[in-house]
Amino acid sequence: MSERKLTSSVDMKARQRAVEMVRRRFLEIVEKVLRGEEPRMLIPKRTLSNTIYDKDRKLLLLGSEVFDRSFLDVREARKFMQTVLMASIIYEALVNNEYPTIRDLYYRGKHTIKYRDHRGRAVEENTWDEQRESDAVLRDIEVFVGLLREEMLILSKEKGKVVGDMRIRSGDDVIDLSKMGHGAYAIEPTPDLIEFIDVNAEFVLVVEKDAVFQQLHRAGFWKKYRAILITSAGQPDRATRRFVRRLNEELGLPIYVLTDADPYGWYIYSVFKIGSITLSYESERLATPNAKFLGVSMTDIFGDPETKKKPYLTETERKNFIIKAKKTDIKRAQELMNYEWFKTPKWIKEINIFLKKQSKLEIEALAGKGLKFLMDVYIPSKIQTQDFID
Amino acid sequence: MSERKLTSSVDMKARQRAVEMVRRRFLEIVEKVLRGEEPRMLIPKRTLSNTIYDKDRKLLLLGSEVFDRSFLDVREARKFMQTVLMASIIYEALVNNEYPTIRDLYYRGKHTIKYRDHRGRAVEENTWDEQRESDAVLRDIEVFVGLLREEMLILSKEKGKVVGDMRIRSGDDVIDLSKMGHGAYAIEPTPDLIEFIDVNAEFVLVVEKDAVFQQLHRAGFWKKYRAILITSAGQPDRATRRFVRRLNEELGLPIYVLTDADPYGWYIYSVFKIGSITLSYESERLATPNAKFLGVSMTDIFGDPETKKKPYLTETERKNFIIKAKKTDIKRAQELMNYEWFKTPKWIKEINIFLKKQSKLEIEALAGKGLKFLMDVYIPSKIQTQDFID
Amino acid sequence: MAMSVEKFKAISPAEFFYRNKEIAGFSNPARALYQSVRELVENALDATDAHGILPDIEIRIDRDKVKTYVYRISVKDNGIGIPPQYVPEAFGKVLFSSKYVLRQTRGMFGLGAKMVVLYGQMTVGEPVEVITSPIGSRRIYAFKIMIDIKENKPVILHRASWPKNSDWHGTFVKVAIEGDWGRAKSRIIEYIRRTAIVTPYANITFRTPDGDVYIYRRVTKNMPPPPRETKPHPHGVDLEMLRMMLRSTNAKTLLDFLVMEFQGVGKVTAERFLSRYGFDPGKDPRTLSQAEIEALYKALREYNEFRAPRSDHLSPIGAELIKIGLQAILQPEFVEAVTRKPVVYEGHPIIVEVGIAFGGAIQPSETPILFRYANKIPLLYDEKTDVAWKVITENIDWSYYGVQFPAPLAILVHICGTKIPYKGVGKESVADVPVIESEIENGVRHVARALKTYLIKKRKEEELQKKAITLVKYIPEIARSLAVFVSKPNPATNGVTQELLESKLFELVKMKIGELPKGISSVRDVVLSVE
Amino acid sequence: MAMSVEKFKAISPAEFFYRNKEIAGFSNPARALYQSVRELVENALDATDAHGILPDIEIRIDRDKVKTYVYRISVKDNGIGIPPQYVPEAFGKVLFSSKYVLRQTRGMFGLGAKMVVLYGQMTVGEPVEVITSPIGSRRIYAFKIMIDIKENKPVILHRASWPKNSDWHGTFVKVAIEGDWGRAKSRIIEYIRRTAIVTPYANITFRTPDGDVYIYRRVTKNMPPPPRETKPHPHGVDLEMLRMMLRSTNAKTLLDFLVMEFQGVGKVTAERFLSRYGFDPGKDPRTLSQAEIEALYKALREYNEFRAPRSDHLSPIGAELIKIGLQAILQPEFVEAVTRKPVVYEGHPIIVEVGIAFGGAIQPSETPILFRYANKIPLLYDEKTDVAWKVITENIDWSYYGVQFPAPLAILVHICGTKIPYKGVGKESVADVPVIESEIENGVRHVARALKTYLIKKRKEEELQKKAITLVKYIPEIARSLAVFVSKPNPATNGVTQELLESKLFELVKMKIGELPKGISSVRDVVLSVE
Repeated sequence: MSERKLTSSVDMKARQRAVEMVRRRFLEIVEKVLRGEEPRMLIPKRTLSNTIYDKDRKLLLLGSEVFDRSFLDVREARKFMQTVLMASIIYEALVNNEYPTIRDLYYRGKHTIKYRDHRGRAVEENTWDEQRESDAVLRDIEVFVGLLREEMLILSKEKGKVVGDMRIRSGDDVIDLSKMGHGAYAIEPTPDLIEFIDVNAEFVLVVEKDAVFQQLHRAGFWKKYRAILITSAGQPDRATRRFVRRLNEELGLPIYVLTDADPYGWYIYSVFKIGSITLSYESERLATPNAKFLGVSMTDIFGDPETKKKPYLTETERKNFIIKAKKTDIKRAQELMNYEWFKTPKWIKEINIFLKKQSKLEIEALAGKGLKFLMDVYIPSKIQTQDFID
Repeated sequence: MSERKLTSSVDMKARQRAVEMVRRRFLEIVEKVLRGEEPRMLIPKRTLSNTIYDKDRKLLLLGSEVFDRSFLDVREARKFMQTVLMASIIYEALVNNEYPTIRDLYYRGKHTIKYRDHRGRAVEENTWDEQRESDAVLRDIEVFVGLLREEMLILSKEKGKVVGDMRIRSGDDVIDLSKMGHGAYAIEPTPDLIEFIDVNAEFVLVVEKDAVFQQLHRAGFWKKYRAILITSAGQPDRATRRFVRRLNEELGLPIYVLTDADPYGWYIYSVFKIGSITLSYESERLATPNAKFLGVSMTDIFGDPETKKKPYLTETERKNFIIKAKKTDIKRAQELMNYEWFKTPKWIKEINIFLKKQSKLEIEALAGKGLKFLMDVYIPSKIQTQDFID
Repeated sequence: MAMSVEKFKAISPAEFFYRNKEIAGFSNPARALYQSVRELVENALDATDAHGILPDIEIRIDRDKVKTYVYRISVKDNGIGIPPQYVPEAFGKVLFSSKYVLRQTRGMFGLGAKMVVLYGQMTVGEPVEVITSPIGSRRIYAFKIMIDIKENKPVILHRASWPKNSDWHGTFVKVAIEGDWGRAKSRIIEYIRRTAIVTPYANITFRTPDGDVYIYRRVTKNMPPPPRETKPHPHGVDLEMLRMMLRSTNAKTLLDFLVMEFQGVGKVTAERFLSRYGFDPGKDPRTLSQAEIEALYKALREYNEFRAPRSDHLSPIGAELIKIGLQAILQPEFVEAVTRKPVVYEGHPIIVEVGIAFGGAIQPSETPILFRYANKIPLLYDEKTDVAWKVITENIDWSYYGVQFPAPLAILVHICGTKIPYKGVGKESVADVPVIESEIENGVRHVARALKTYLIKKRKEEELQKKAITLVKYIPEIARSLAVFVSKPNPATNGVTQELLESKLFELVKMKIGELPKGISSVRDVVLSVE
Repeated sequence: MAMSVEKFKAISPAEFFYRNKEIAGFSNPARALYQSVRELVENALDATDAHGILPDIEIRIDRDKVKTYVYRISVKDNGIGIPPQYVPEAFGKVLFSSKYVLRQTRGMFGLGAKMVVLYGQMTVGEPVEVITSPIGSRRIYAFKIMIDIKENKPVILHRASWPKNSDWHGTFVKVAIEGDWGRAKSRIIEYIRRTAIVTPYANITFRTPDGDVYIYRRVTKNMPPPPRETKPHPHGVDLEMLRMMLRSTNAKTLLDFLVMEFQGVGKVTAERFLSRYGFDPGKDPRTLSQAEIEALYKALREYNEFRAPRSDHLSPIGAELIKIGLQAILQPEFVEAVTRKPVVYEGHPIIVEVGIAFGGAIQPSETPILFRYANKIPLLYDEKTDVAWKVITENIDWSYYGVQFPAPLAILVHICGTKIPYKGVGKESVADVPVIESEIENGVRHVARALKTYLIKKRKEEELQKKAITLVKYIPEIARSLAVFVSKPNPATNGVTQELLESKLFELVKMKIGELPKGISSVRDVVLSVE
């Protein structure tokens, strides 16, 4: 079997584009050195102060600030070295038809420099010691070159799964997501390369927990309610986020997110909707500003005297199901309150109820009340009455 | 859409069988109570001393010891209550067409008993406080009734993925695992309900790490080498183990496991091959005694002067890739040495090299040397030269 | 080269202590106030119970209205009083005392009252006021005294006497010093409380400068026997002491010397001892050479056939009184005490007493509350370095005695003897000498065993009740669960309800336990609800 | 009722201390050995440097070959000697001393030598041996003395004298006591080392019972000026002291009394003071009533127009000598010291001195090594409770002075004055009085600033070199990485190799830094390999 057939034609095209862009950017630096000019890179700043929340688009975006990474700046020299080192590894992988992971990249670039220090002692320094360091320069390269890692065919582990009445093309195959039996389709790490063929669904339900996904799938939720069912299996990875974004943007499907009723669940929703502050440059591609928080909300648990909403749980159920919030939960909730996109009346109410009751609840508690309750009462009525947070 | 169509016919059949078996077992207890006899259950012991390593079948099996859980024994009364409580919840879920998770079961059975203590004070006691407790009685019920949790349609989260040239039936669908594009098939939580239709492969490669699975899949490994490619994404869950076992047992495919070169990786292999000591009653169904440890082995890293094996890594690569073992690694390695199935000459050599060098290595380090090296040199030559541990 | 001639001179003991007040415990106003109260209270007790008198003691501290740093302390007792001819020197001459004999007394330095007077004179300048009437005397004598520090002698500013028309005898002392009630308060109050614990036969009233009055009433008329003076034991003398005894004895021969001046040495023993070591029994003790004295000293130390030191001159508090004191002040649910047999430390007899109190009004704490006493004086400072602390926190595994901390547990340890091995100059903690450590440990184990017996009995009664409840409380949940399996029609279990199962299970429990504890006649007597 | 009559009697000061040896620091054989060495060495130093004589001091401790608990301590000095008529009482009468004057001396109790003799007599029984020759005398006098404890007077067992044919003057003392060298050893050696630090003008030799000899040679002939006697300051007397001064003065009027008996009070000041408070200047000081004495005392304390207490009679060590001492004993790479201006504490002048030593032979430790002295005496015990410890560990942020711990840093703090505010009876740690704390802190900051300046200069030189290396070391990796992008044929970068890129990058670094430090002329001078 020839090499050509082993990898998909989709990958070939993507690879060629990335090679060109990386090469162009770094040859500029080589030329500077040859001309005797100070070699430097102007890289958009990935700091909090250069992260802007675009209220209209509801996205975290990188601002216009850049920083100057120059080889001749003592404080930047090591980072400069790491950046060109990382670029050279990525470039070589692209040229050699490889699919590195970020862990691979770390290993490939981990060299030991032996040198004499100012006291004449021979000392050793690694180009990087921890993956934290190589990851940071990878992010610098993403913004410097203008390509996300997936576009440079850097792969990562991927937890997201999907089922539903829709057909897609991935690689050179067509896959029917309604024919997965009791199993599911595991999303690829490069979802931009997926092509949507046709879809027969009215909305997307994203559940935080894999086990709840399994239950709903098995009970036929997506068939009954014409849904695309997705799980992020915890904190969503990049591919799941991008896949959800494309379902919303390109197919116009509304997205409902169902998580535990706790600050960690809210944060998962926030990552789907807005992205993470430290990686705001990705948000433009990965975030889904229209994603809605379906639940479980604090008012689902405790009701809301203001809107006369009744709680979904009885007093006794509440008592048995509720978990006392930990200190880290409280702390995280207080942090969330500082985020711009949590400063809406509904979120402020959510967080305040949480801080007052110091209680949290898992989705499983609702399934504990009965899978039918979750599937045929809770979710449909939440959607129908628009009892979600936008 | 009718209820009937929402769930698969495969599930319907499984459900009916479980209902009967659970009911029969617990009605016996009811009848005892009605006759005024001491209500008790004779449950096979799940202790280390009642776990037997069957050298011929290479399986951990439960021995013949049983213990007597009687309501009238003060030390067992709470456990007795928990056991019948758990049985009643499972039974109700089966009857009501539900798919509970073990977390659901925990919530469903978490009640508060208010009573007066010997000092006349009103105190509260929960039927169970932590999932650890409800999980333990679930295991008791599995051995008492003689059904694994999956057979009682208790679902769990599921991380295992598979691709390769084979077709299966799951639920009411037929799925072609060679047509997954860049993505993969996520295995269902109840793999015993899967039907193998046809397969075109020579062996199964199980990789510990999802990211390595992605790379090998993308580079066309399974096509080139006629393999079924599976990842457990870390510590394997029950469904992945059962799926692998069935591939070996029913299709006769050899199983090669590829993990990090460290005691944690060995333990993952051990779980595939033997099962876990605490859950030996599952081993008979879940373990794959024929699974082979392909690597990464310590002799791959350091070579073996005895057999004149050359290491796969150069001195410099070793220096840059190797990670210093932590105390917990050392401790785990010393524990593994006590397991019967690690007492073979090859394993003793492995563990001794590790204890001597106190070094470990990730699979990614081999991909760091080049994906082609991993895919076209390392794995094929290991299999070809039978350089694995059985 | 600068050179000066040294001027040599002697100073009086009074001047020495005036210049070095901190070595007697008068290092600052707070400590001085505490120390002054102690000295006067201990004198008052030594004047009463040491002579078989049930003590009535009134203590009072007043703050001067103008000079708020000035406090007037007065202590009145019903003791034996002081013969008028001794009063001036007893309060006005440092190193003059009735306590320079080998006897168990509360104070040992005999500096006490004089230091209070000296410190008052230094800081306030008023004379001490003493009113006394010796027992049997028909008159009352009053003095105002200061100390001539340069000469170490009393200056009598005022002297009076008048006939007595009551039957009071005893002493009243009043002295003004610079103090600091705010910082000394808690220690002084605690000192008096702890004193009251070991003198339950005393009436003690204490009026503070804040106007609060603490009253500890007599709860028994039993008193420990008074301590008596004793002769030294041969193992308890040092070289210099032996030299002084040889010089000042009235004995004419070495044999007489041994028999007359030591305890535990009869004529036969003395003869055998002298012949064993080759001394001439008839030799005049005053004529021994330096080498002979040294040899005699060594021999006396070495010879182990003398009778053990006597202890009948010591005055332990007694187990009964300790129990009464602990009961009265701490109001526990359980109390026990023991007086150990005498033991010997460096030739001196020592008796250890231990009391224990548990529960009741005692607040639970993480370690036992420890009350330490040496010769009936409460020790308040340096608790953590005391051998008793070591014993109760390190040597004893309290869980063995059924005590789980936090627990409401108090331990009292009293050491009495003519020589106490204190750790430092402050005399606030006792060193961990093996013989004493083992005495305390055995004492604590003795009373702890009694506590254990008490606790075991108490707990057994709870066991049966607990057992019944443990089974009954699960019945509703079990019945509900089992009823699930019979909810569908089935000939074998027709008509079986949750209620039926409950009553069947309750019958089973009754059969198992036998008699059910009172108050449990149905499941609902135990289980309030299940939700 | 059992009743006994109290026997009253007086005891001599010698007997008091004999009975209470621990209050003078003789609580056990180890402590007694340490205390004895201290007392004798401090007497030797007071007999020399306090009189302008460069000290030569020989200390020796021998263990008795038979009675191994017996140690003989001898100390020989070249001091002013003791007039023969005073020798017996100076060693045989407790509370007899030349130190009972208001002057900065090493000892303050004046108990020293007598306690050593008393303790030796008590434990071994040999007389003290004293050989002395006063300065200017033509004879040498020898004595063997014991103490009559009951009478507190010397017993002379042997007396001799002979003409002197050398020019030696000074004193030799030898005494036998029960000791414990094993447990006292490290303290005694450290005590002598610390004494040597502040007396670099002395020759000190010390021979231990193990036969080791420690020799500290004189490294300078400069000495601090001797301390002188002084009159009290009006703010520094207490009520009792004032009373005694009034009684023993030779002045006939209150005015003369103030001028004659106090420092800082001239005639004009005295007149102004007396008229302000309405005292009769002509009044006979002996006739003041108790109330008048109290009023005078209050007025003297209150009036703040007296001159500040004089300090010229104090004897600080001096910054120079401290530096010399630290340099000689610690051999650091940097040393500095300061003598602060005098300050006043309760009417007494106090001078604080601080020294610092850094690097060299000093071993790095987690906190500064602290050498504490009070009136030239090393303080060894209770370091953690001393105000100087608080200052150097809490008040000072050493990182501000460029010191990162562990660091080889030693601090010396010397407090001298006629009154030192010690914390406890042991006189081993100084209380945190604000004025003293602030003096120490300012002193430490002064010397720490000097250290900082030194460290900054040293570090600057390293900076430039580090900077160049930081850039150059990355050149090979950068060149290799950049070369990857030109590996395929491309007209713009034809012929570009890794070597070319390396040399271009090196040129850029040279341009940036300017002059490269010596030893760096190519990339290979820095980078050994990259793997």
